[in-house]
Amino acid sequence: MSDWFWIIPFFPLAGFLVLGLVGRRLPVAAVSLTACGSVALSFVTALFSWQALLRQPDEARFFSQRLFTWIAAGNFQADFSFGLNPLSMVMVLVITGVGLLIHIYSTGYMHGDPGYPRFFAYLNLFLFAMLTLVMAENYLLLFVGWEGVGLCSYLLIGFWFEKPAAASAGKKAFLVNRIGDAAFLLGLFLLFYQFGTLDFRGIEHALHSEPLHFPVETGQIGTLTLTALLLFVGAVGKSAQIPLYVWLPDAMEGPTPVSALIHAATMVTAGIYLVVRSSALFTRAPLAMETVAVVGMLTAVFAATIGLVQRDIKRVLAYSTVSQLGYMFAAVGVGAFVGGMFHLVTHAFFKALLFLGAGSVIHGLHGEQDLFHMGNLRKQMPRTFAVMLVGMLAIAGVPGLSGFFSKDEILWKLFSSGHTWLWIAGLAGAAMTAFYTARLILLAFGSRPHGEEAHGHAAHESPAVMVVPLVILALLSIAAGWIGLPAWLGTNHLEEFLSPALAVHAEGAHGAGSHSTEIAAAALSSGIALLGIGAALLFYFYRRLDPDALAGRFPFLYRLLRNKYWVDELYRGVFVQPCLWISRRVFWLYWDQEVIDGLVNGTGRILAGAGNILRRLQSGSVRDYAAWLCAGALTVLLYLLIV
Amino acid sequence: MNDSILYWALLPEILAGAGGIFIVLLTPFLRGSRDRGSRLIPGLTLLILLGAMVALFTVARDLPQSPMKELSFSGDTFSLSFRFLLLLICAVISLAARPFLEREEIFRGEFYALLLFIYLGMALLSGSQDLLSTFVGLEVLSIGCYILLGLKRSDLRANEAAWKYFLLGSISSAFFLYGIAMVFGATGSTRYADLFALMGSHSDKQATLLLNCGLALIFVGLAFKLALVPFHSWAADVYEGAPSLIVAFFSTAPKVAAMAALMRFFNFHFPRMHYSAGHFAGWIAVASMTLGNLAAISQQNVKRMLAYSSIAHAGYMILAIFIDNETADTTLFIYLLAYSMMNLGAFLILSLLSGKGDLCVSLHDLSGLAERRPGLAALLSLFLLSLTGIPLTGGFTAKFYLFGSALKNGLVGLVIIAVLNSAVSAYYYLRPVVHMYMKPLPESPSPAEVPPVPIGFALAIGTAALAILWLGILPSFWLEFAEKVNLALK
Amino acid sequence: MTVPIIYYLGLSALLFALGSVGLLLKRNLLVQFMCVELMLNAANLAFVAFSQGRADGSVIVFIVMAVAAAEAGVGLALVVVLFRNRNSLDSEDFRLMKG
Amino acid sequence: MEFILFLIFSFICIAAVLNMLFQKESVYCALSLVVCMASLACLYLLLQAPFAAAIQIIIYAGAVMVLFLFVIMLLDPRSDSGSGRPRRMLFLATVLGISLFAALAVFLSRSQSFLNSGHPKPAAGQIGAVEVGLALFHRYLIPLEAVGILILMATLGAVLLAKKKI
Amino acid sequence: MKIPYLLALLTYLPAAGGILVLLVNGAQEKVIRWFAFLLSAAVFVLSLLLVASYPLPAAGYVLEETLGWLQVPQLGITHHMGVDGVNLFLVLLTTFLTPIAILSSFTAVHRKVQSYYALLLFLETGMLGVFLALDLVLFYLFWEVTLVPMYLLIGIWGGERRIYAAVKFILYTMVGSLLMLVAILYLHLQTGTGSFDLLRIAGQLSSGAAALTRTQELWLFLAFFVAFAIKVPLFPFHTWLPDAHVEAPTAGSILLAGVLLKMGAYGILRFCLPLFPHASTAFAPLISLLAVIGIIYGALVALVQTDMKKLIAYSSVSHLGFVVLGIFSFSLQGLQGASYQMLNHGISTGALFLIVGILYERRHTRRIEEFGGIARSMPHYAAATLIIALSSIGLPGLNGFVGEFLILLGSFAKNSALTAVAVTGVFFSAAYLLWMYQRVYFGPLTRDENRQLADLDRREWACLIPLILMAVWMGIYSQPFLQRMEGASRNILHPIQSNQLVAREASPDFRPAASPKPAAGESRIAPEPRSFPHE
Repeated sequence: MSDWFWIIPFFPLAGFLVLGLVGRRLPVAAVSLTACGSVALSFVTALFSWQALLRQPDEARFFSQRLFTWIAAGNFQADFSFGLNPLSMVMVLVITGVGLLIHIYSTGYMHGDPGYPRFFAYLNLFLFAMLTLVMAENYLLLFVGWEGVGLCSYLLIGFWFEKPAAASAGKKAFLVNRIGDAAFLLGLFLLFYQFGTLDFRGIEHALHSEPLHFPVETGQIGTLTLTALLLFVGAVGKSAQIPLYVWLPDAMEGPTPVSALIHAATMVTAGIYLVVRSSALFTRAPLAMETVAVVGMLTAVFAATIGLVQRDIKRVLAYSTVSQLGYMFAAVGVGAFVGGMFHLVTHAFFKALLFLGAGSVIHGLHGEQDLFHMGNLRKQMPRTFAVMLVGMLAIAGVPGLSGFFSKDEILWKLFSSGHTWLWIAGLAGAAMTAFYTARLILLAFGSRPHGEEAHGHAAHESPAVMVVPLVILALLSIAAGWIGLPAWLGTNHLEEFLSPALAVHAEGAHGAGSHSTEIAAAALSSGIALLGIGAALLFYFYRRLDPDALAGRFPFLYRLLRNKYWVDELYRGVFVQPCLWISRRVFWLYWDQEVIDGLVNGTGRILAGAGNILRRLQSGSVRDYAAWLCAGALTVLLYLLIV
Repeated sequence: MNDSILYWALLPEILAGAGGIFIVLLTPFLRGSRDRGSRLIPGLTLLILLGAMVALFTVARDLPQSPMKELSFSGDTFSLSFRFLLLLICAVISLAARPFLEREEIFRGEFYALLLFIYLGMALLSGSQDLLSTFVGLEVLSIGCYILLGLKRSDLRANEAAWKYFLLGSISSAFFLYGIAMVFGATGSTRYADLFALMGSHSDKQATLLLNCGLALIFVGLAFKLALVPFHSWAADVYEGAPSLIVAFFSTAPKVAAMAALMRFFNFHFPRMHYSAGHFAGWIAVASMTLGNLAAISQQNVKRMLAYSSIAHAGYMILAIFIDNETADTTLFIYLLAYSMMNLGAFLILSLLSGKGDLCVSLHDLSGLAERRPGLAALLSLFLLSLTGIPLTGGFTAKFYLFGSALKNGLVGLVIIAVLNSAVSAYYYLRPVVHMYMKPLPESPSPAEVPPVPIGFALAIGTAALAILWLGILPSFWLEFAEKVNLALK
Repeated sequence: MTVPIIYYLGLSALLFALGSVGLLLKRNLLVQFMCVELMLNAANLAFVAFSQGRADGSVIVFIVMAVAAAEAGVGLALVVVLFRNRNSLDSEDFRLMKG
Repeated sequence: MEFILFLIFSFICIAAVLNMLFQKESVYCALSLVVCMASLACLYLLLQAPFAAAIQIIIYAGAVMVLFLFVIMLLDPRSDSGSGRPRRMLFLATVLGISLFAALAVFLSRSQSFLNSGHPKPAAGQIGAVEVGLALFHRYLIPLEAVGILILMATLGAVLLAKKKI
Repeated sequence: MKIPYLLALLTYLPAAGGILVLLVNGAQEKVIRWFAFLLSAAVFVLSLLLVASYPLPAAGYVLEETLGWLQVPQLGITHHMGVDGVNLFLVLLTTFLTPIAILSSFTAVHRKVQSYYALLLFLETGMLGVFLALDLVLFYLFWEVTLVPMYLLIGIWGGERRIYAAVKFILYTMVGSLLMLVAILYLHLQTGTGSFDLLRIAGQLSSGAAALTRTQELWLFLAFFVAFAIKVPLFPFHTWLPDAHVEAPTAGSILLAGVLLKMGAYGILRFCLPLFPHASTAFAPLISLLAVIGIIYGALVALVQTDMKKLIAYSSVSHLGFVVLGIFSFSLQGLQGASYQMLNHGISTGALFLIVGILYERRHTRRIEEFGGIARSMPHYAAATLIIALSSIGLPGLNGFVGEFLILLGSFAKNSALTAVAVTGVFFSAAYLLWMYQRVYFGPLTRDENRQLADLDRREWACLIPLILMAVWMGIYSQPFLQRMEGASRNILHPIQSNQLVAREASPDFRPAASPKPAAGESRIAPEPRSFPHE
């Protein structure tokens, strides 16, 4: 079974081709069957390949299968070859697993939509692209997957293309990603000119076998650091970090399963996968690692603050995703590659759960997304409430659930690797995360304050086909924590599985203190989480403190957060408008029309003018002509005399 | 003994002269029967011209090589090729003459006699070895042209054109004559042989000075015929005023003869003149090219535009006198062949389009012609493209060969100016094409219905178009022809 | 002592120049034409002066006169036609074609 | 003695030409041209070219100028009403004339020594009809024939152009 | 099987067809249309034969032919044609696009149909002649011959300002090409070989038998380069392109963008680089700068266009800026990328014009704000447009990416800062195309004329499907193309690299050793250096 692993991406591709070409003619059931079937098949193959991979001895734990040479010019060579190593195995499992659940959920959610086959065709294409991304053997094929997922997110965000907002959100997502991809391309060139190849194993082997040729560039921006930074910019674009995150909140215009699959579980994590996959490169560029960590933590805190005041349920979750991704980058930045991956896995489960839960709420309320219009759904949608509660507790980091273990590991690694400032910011972020998720649950499901009428009565519980995946995800959110227990609790299976594939970050020496400090840190982080939840209860359940009053006291701060720090307007004002103005006024109308065309038509007019003057010389009277003739003869004679 | 050589060498000219006289005698008798007469005379003229061509080649073959020193005419092959070209042009004109003249009601038997006499004058001009016979040849040509221009007595514009051409023509003959006087003074005789001897010898500083002044004045006389810049002012008015068929003849044949005579003085056979013909001829070439092209841009009347374009082409032609290697004659022959055929074709079509009364064809009259008369429009476009020098037409081969040889002599500057000028010329040559093909048919004044093309015109335009395409696509035949004729000379 | 021919040539040059001046000055067609005839005569004088006793000069003069006569014939015919159509001999009236 | 005669005749000739230029009536211009022709004929005599003088008088003064007078009488045009653009054309004409004469004069003066010495002294005496006839029919045969054709064309042209109705 | 005189037959068959079309009486338009289409399809099949008989690995000129009877020995002009890696696929592109162009104008053209198809066939002969000619004068002949049919196509069947556009088109190109004529003549005289044959002249120059002085080479290079830069069009000479494209009929635009623009780039590859290596390297930095300006400028101006065809025209300026950047990077990847990008641009821009033409036939307007929500009324059409737009943007997996990646890779070695700027072009091209796509296809169906637009019919599908298939095939499996181009690109680079003007092929100084054998599963040892050609 091990040598058939490369079939995994081709199942969804087949699904896409079938649905794309003949989807319109198939009955609804056949469509959903092919869609979910193809994902299920690849999930099963993934499981078998995982088993085969486990049987491999530690040092040779990878498969590789070259299909054909894609581009070869001179000494540049890029093959179309798939491969599996522990890192990509984890990603494949998460993608196919969560993907399958979301496919099943979508058959319910998208029921009755005219573009039903088109939706599943795009979803399958997305899975194919994501699997290509993670299973690629060289950076170029990864780039194919990279842009492929960008395309699918464009198509799926703009799925309801009649809505102008959806269409422009899709375009915005693609373009912002494209900025990151441009930097990514430059990184690829630098890589090629340093290593002569773009294959992962080729580069890793080069880095290991010739340490003197590729020294660790501490303190100065060498080519290695520059390459790492360029790759990181690409990751920032894809995983919506500080400068290029603006597209994720707008991406919520797409259907909710899309947000769950693409903008929570899989696509946005591609950035982290890229950094972790090129860990060998990053470990040689400490400066790059520092920037990753700082940018990550900055995004985490920044996004969390905005999340506090959002009214739309999906916007809250979107900013929470940005924040959690920040955490993952912070972890990777300080060298805790395994910690980052662990949080990635757990986050995929509980964030997908929260999104799908929100989806069923919206489905129940027939499209209502504003939190302040919801209320006491607890009774109408008890099952959704239960799973959402589990999701909330997990993300808040309540001890025992998966969120606690993965977030705590990150916080511990931050603390142990000496980045105290980052650790403190991490704690603040954790508190805010707890607060806004609790706020979400309380506003949506809690009882409305006396004044406002509630729409609750019209809501109905979602059908089984939507609830079953939710329940599975809830279970996963609870159980996922156990695969990466911290040292003082048990063995970290994930670490054992991943360690051969990752480079050891020399600097991040293991835990400064003993187990006791680790436990104390864990206790502190869980306390912070409970504190956050309590605050939310105070605001929205017991209504001791009035949120509007608080907002009244700090009007500027509230408006700042409410308008998302006016970042969108800033980008529009600084980049988009001037660029359009310059290209219209200066380039097109002035340079093309006036200067060059002016020049061309000018010469035309000058020649015609000269022609007119010459024409007027023909006065028509014979005597003038005779004068011309004699003058001509005279000049010839004089010329002879003089020359 | 030498008389017999004389007669053989001049056989084509004798034929033409005798034919002319015979026609002059014949026309009064045929006055009565209008239709039969109008068929017989043109046919006779054509026969004479073709006979002359045959005579030309039979004579050329067995001619003893030494041009007759003491006689004032040489049948050398340089003049053979040019006389063949002149005969070709006269034949084409005689083909198209009858329908045109009848339409303009100036049909006379004498027209054909004049045509033959003018051919005789031109042949004399291009083949003479004696200054006096060159002068007489020039005069025969000029007076013939004055009469042709004056034929259309009723049309004011034609009369004015004839008078202008007459007065300016006689002034230029006066200059020409004074030039001959100077040369006669310097060399003591009018024969070319003595002239060339003196030129080569650089013996007497002062004699050559006098000689230079003479040659300069002779250049002025011939330049007038070619309409080069300082002496071009007559061209535009005469081309516009005169009947277009006569202009067709007028813009090609005299130029070929004048160019042949010019080549004899300034280039042919003898070491480079030490006096600076190169300079002022170079300046005149540049001036005529640029003025010709620039003035043509803003012309609305197609005939006036073609007048300025022929001034420009005269400018290109003059470059040939700088080529001092053996290809000079073949280059000039090819260029003149292409130029005359293009111009002939263009003016013949214009004379068809101008309809009864020969009113001037403006660009506006041409619009939408492609719909009404696709055949004529295509042919006129072919000629205009050839005048521009688009490949696969005779114009391109001519320009390519000329510029190639000119570059061989290091005239890089002149060639670049010439090339830029032909780029500018593309604009106004293509404007009629734009009007014919791209402008819609004007509804309001429905254009004069062009009568069906008479056979004579069709044949004439056909030969011109055939020559252009043949020269463009398979030039090797004509190149061989020119070289074979000239090699015989060397 | 015979007169050096340079004087004759000087005279012919003067006549030639005066001929061309007259041409430009006079408005009457006929007079313009006469000036041209004068220029031809100047050339004749130069020929005779240069030939100095050889036959060539006279022969050339003879032929040039024949040519001038022929030219006069045709020229006057043209003048008659012009006068018949426009009954004016002023060259300024004949400016139909310009530009 | 010869020099004085030359001076007289050339003075008459120049006076006649100047008179022609400034006369208003075209008849007087024609007459003054006849006077000029006559004085030229005398100059030819001075240059021992009696044949040239004779044909000058017969053809030019006699035939051509008479033809002019006929045409002038026939058309009796109104007197020349002065040159239209007096200032500009007058100035231009004089400048051109003077500089043309100056250029030719310079050419002649520079080659003066060659002109005076270079020519062989005239062997025979007067150039009579015999010498001209011989040269005409031997050396200049072709131009002669061409002139014949030329004159035929001229008469033909004159008839075509000027005859009232053909 | 080797057809004698295959190249000459391939070149002159369309012209013969054109003459036949003119002779047949103009009434039966249907017969004319189908005859023209079938003829051009037959020529395409013939060119496939050419590829089949193209041996691999091809180093120099593969199929050479000299036609005896069309020679002009006195002037040294030989009718010498040849095929090598560079022009093989350009010939294929021409014969591939012409039938599509003819098929697409079945319903578009109703006026003077006979001369329309005749001109298209003459144009095809001109284009094939330009790509196949190996004699300088023959090249110039065909170069001018393509001008006249395109001039008439734009002038007669074009839009409102067609006359201005046609005149501007012919004058722009003619000025450039006339300077080239002088350069050809001068070169012919300097090398003294008495013939205009490219191989002989190049042989003379490289063997030093007739060396040009530096200034001569400079001026000759400039004369040639300006003529080609106008045609490409390179940045400052590009203003004729938008006018010509907007006013040309659909088939005219397809061929103008698809093939005529490539003649400029092909000319640089065939004449400028091999004949004048020193001057090329001297001018390389300036030209690369102009190319990058062209990329950014073209993309930015395309962003603000209101007319779809003008937008695509400016996008061509941007794409061909990439091609020139690739050529003047003097690296094998750059050259390969440039020749590959020429093919891609032909296919994607040809398809884009086809799409605008299809919409124009239905709504007779090209203004973007006239449309909106077309995806609802014409879903298949929207899907096809998206695929082509993505190939034009350069989405990996489609053909645009391979070319652009190789060009940027090649030019990165030579000048990384410039390449960094060029890479932003990748972003802008996505910006203007997707923005156009959104305004035309997405959004609500505001206008009712757009409501009942008919989706693609069979004929339009027949035009689009081959282009889409080619885009996908060239995106995924580019080996058959790149291998056949490799030999020719090395030849072109040889004179430049041989006099050590440019560092050896931009390969890094470090060569990774073979990586360890993977334990199980068949796998490839990825990075060890590859000897060419394999397979």
